[in-house]
Amino acid sequence: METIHADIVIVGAGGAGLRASIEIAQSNPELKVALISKVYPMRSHTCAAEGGAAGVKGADDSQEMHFNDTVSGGDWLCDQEVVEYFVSQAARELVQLEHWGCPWSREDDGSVAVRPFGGMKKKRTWYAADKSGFHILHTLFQTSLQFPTIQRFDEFFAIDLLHKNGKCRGVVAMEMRSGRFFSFQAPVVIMASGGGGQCFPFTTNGAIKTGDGMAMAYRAGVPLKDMEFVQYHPTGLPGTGILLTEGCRGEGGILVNKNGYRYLQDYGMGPETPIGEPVLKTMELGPRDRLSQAFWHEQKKGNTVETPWGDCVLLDMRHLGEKKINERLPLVRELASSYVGHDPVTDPVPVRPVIHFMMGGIDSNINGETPMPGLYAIGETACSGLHGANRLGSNSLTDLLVSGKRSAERAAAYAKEAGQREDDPFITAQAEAVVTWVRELLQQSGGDESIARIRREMKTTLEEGAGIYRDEEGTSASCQKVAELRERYKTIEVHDKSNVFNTDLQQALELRNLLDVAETVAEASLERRESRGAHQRLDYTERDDENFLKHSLAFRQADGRPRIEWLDVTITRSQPGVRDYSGSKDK
Amino acid sequence: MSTRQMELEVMRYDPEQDKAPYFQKYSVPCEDDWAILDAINYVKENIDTTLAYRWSCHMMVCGSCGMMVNGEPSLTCKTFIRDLPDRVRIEPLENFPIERDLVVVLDDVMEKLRMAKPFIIRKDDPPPEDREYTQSRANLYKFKQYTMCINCMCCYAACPQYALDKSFIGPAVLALAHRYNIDSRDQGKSERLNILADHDGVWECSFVGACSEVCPKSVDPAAAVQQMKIDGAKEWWKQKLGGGKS
Amino acid sequence: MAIAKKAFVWGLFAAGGTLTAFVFPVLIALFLLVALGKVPEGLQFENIHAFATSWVGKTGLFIVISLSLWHAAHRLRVVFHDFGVRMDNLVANAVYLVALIGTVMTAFYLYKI
Amino acid sequence: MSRQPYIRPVSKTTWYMRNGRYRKYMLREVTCLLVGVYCFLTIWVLAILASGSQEHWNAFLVSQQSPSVVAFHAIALIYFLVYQTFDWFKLAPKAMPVQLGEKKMPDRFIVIAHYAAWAVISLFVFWLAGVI
Ligand SMILES: Cc1cc2nc3c(=O)[nH]c(=O)nc-3n(C[C@H](O)[C@H](O)[C@H](O)COP(=O)(O)OP(=O)(O)OC[C@H]3O[C@@H](n4cnc5c(N)ncnc54)[C@H](O)[C@@H]3O)c2cc1C
Ligand code: SF4
Ligand code: F3S
Ligand code: FES
Repeated sequence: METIHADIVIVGAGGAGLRASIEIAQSNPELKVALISKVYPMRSHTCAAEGGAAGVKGADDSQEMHFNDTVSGGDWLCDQEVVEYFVSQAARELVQLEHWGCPWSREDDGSVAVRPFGGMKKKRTWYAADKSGFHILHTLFQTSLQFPTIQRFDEFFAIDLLHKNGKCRGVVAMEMRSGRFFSFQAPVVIMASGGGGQCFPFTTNGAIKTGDGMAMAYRAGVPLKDMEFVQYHPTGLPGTGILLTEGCRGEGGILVNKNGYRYLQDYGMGPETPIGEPVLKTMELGPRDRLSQAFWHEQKKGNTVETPWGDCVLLDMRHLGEKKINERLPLVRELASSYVGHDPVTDPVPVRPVIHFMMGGIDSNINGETPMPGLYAIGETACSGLHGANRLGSNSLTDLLVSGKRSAERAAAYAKEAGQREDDPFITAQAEAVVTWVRELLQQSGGDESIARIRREMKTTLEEGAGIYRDEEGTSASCQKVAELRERYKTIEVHDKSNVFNTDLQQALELRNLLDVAETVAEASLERRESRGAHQRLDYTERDDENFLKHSLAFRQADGRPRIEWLDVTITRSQPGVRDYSGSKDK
Repeated sequence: MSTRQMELEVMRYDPEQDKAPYFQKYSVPCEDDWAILDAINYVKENIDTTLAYRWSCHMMVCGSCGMMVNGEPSLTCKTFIRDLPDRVRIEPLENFPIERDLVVVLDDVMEKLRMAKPFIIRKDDPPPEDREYTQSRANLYKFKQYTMCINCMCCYAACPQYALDKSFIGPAVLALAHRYNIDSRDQGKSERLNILADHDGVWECSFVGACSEVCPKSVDPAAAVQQMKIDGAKEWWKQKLGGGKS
Repeated sequence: MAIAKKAFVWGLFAAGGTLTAFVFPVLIALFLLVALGKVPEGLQFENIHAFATSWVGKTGLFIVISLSLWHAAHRLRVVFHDFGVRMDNLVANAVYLVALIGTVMTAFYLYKI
Repeated sequence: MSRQPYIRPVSKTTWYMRNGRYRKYMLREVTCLLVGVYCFLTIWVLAILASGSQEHWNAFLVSQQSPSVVAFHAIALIYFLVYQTFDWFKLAPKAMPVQLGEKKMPDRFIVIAHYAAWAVISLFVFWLAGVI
């Protein structure tokens, strides 16, 4: 095993990890950054984001309003000081991205254009057609190429954190192309490894989103926060789970059931708005949790359309016309035409809710600090309390930038104080132990468990027990099932014994992480006995501020199921209220 | 939905076992609406877990899944089995060393990417404070097409000049450099041309045009490279006549 | 690093290529007519001689021939490369020399007409 | 350690046999030989004119009249049109796109403009030569 010393190790080169690395390289060129990513940076899943990034832009908008939308959208589970800081930095970060060359779409006067988005009262979503995340990621990656102090380790798979006396000290990783192991030793690790949607069967998340960072932190003793809050996006393509951005509805697309009826008006999001004139924060521009839940009810009522891929509703964009669709939603057109054979210009497109985003993640704060000194967490892998119980579309991309920059500043200061360290035999031994475990996993044979089967069963049980609607019985069954799968995992066999680009081994390691994440999702869902935001219980249908205006924290236990603790939500100016998407009071 | 039995001939190579690549056959029951990537995933999940290849997004945007499909560089999540015959040959992208199975070594292009300085370069004034640059849609649409590159490297697999001479910078990287050259916010054009209109730069391209034909994102790198040659020729005169700084 | 000399050569190549695309078909057609024995009026000795004597004619002919030669020379250099001949310097010198000779011959004859 | 990337050989002399796209490219490239031939033919014409002798000129014209020469020119003409002229026009919009405000001028217009200019030039030369 080789050892690499750095001042700061960043795990993950998606939007969050790249933003952080640029910040460090720019402000602290004397610090050596090791940027580890299991895929080339531009393959990170930030590239899949379509709709855009939120930041106050118009003169009629204000940070106050952005704050209110975010907090009520999050069903008051947001930590409000985090939201305050976030809205104050959002626009600045998006401008910074513009200065770095991001090809944002433009207004007639040459300023950056903004579009409406679900749950947002004003137009404040900056976009680059329907490839916003793609352009953000590529802009950041290309910008990062000018900084020699960022040393990249592409296609290195991080396996476990290294820590001593409760402090983070680095990470063990495997170089995919050679199968060699490296211990990266540094006083600071910034975890920016993205979400874990792959623990569900039907998701917009790419194959790489396996919750690795969350699981690594969890195994190192750091709690995972609010894991029960998993966002369904209301408009995924059936079959593949490919996302059709909320921008479709922002531009005026409507959702109808099999009778051609705009059913959202029956679920507290009416009255119906005229076709082609979307009104902010109502009907199709309601928040994602509400829209996905409405689908569930329509399905129960038998109002959904049957397709070869299961029940769907229809997203109708025909009235937007070909010109507008080509200009603002070209990717959507391409995806819908190629994957389900429906061209939005001429046909309504079948869609259904799809797992999209994890509000929960590594317990972190406004600075990206976790309970473990030296470990920072940012982006989707973290839970800073920004998104609460339901993330508003387009807040996440901005969060990558805001939290990336802020944590980089803090982490740099921490790293400078900690200084460079010598080889530490304790840390090296810890790393060796991880490597030994992986080698044994690779060698072990004769087991009859297959990685694919366990993965499949995990996905199924999680959807059953922690889907759009949950109840005590289903969810506890899931908890048991995941625990059982964790046992069975111990006897899996990795058939590929090669050292070179062993994706079989990688999948085995990812499955271990997924199981950890799945377990916290199921357990936290079980323990939260109320309905709030994306977490809806059939047996506890109301929000319960008295008992559950709290974050859940899942701690790993040496053996057995995780322990759930509760942490108060920080409230500064907005007391819990009613989430109103009827559009009535805004007029 | 009906299924169709397809025969996949997949190139395999494990450097620890094999001296040279060989083909392995898999018979896969494919759903009508599958992309060829789904068929490969089926193999990995159900038939042979040792098959190595890259993929992630399954939505034509991460650029990981480029491979040769029946001899043509293709994005496998965008190549549908409905458009393919019953036998399909899958190989790693041409013109790159094979690391393992369908995984190729991309170091060369990644290094070239850095060389091309694909970021905004400012010479004079700093950017406006707290405000974006003003940029007309006309200017945006001029370079927009060249920002669409997902680095899938299909164009490199198609370009014979890159095949013949690895020092050629190649289509996607040149297109990206051109994208910055014609962005109204950028001032680094002559700096970039000094590197990219040098010997191994644009001039190695003989306008075969294969790069643009295979590009899954309609980036048209061939066009970018030709435009850059014109820019390079102009810049040469400018520098010779003492007009431009080098 | 600096912009390679190829920028200059390529400029001539591109200009020549455009010219050939536009005028060579008609040029070949004229040769074809002659070969068919249908010599047009303008190719009778007095007419063509007069044309080649005029300044306009001289300049036109010179530009077309010299640029086309450069175009051909440069492309031939690439063709050699594409057929696997890898002595680029030698090839380049040879083909450009031929183009230069042709250009000088053109100038010489035009001057003499 | 155990890496050993495999490099597939590429023939430096026959690579273009791999697909039709490359072969077409090679057919285009060799049009340069035709250009060379016609340049030197024209220089020969100039040499004859430079001699100032009408007999030489007429002898030259007669010498050109043979079926094999006809065949050569005819084939050359078609080959040149297909692989140089048409190809060049097709590719022109790539090298010189025209931006009209927010829109790129459709390639087809640029191509059509090329054909139009080509027609004018050809007619002009024919008129000069007294063909029409
Ligand atoms: C289809 C889709 C559309 C979306 N649209 C929007 C939108 O319009 N607006 C919005 O605000 N948000 C949107 N989101 C959400 C948003 O895009 C993501 O939350 C965000 O991009 C996550 O960025 P990240 O940097 O945290 O992680 P990622 O971009 O996922 O990057 C993770 C990085 O970590 C690395 N990594 C992971 N595990 C390991 C490991 N074990 N070892 C080494 N490296 C590792 C990966 O290689 C990668 O580089 C969308 C999400 C999806 C899926
Ligand atoms: S230019 Fe096209 S083919 Fe080449 S890497 Fe980019 S997207 Fe792929
Ligand atoms: S294929 Fe290659 S030669 Fe040029 S036009 Fe494209 S880069
Ligand atoms: S899997 Fe991402 S482009 Fe094909």
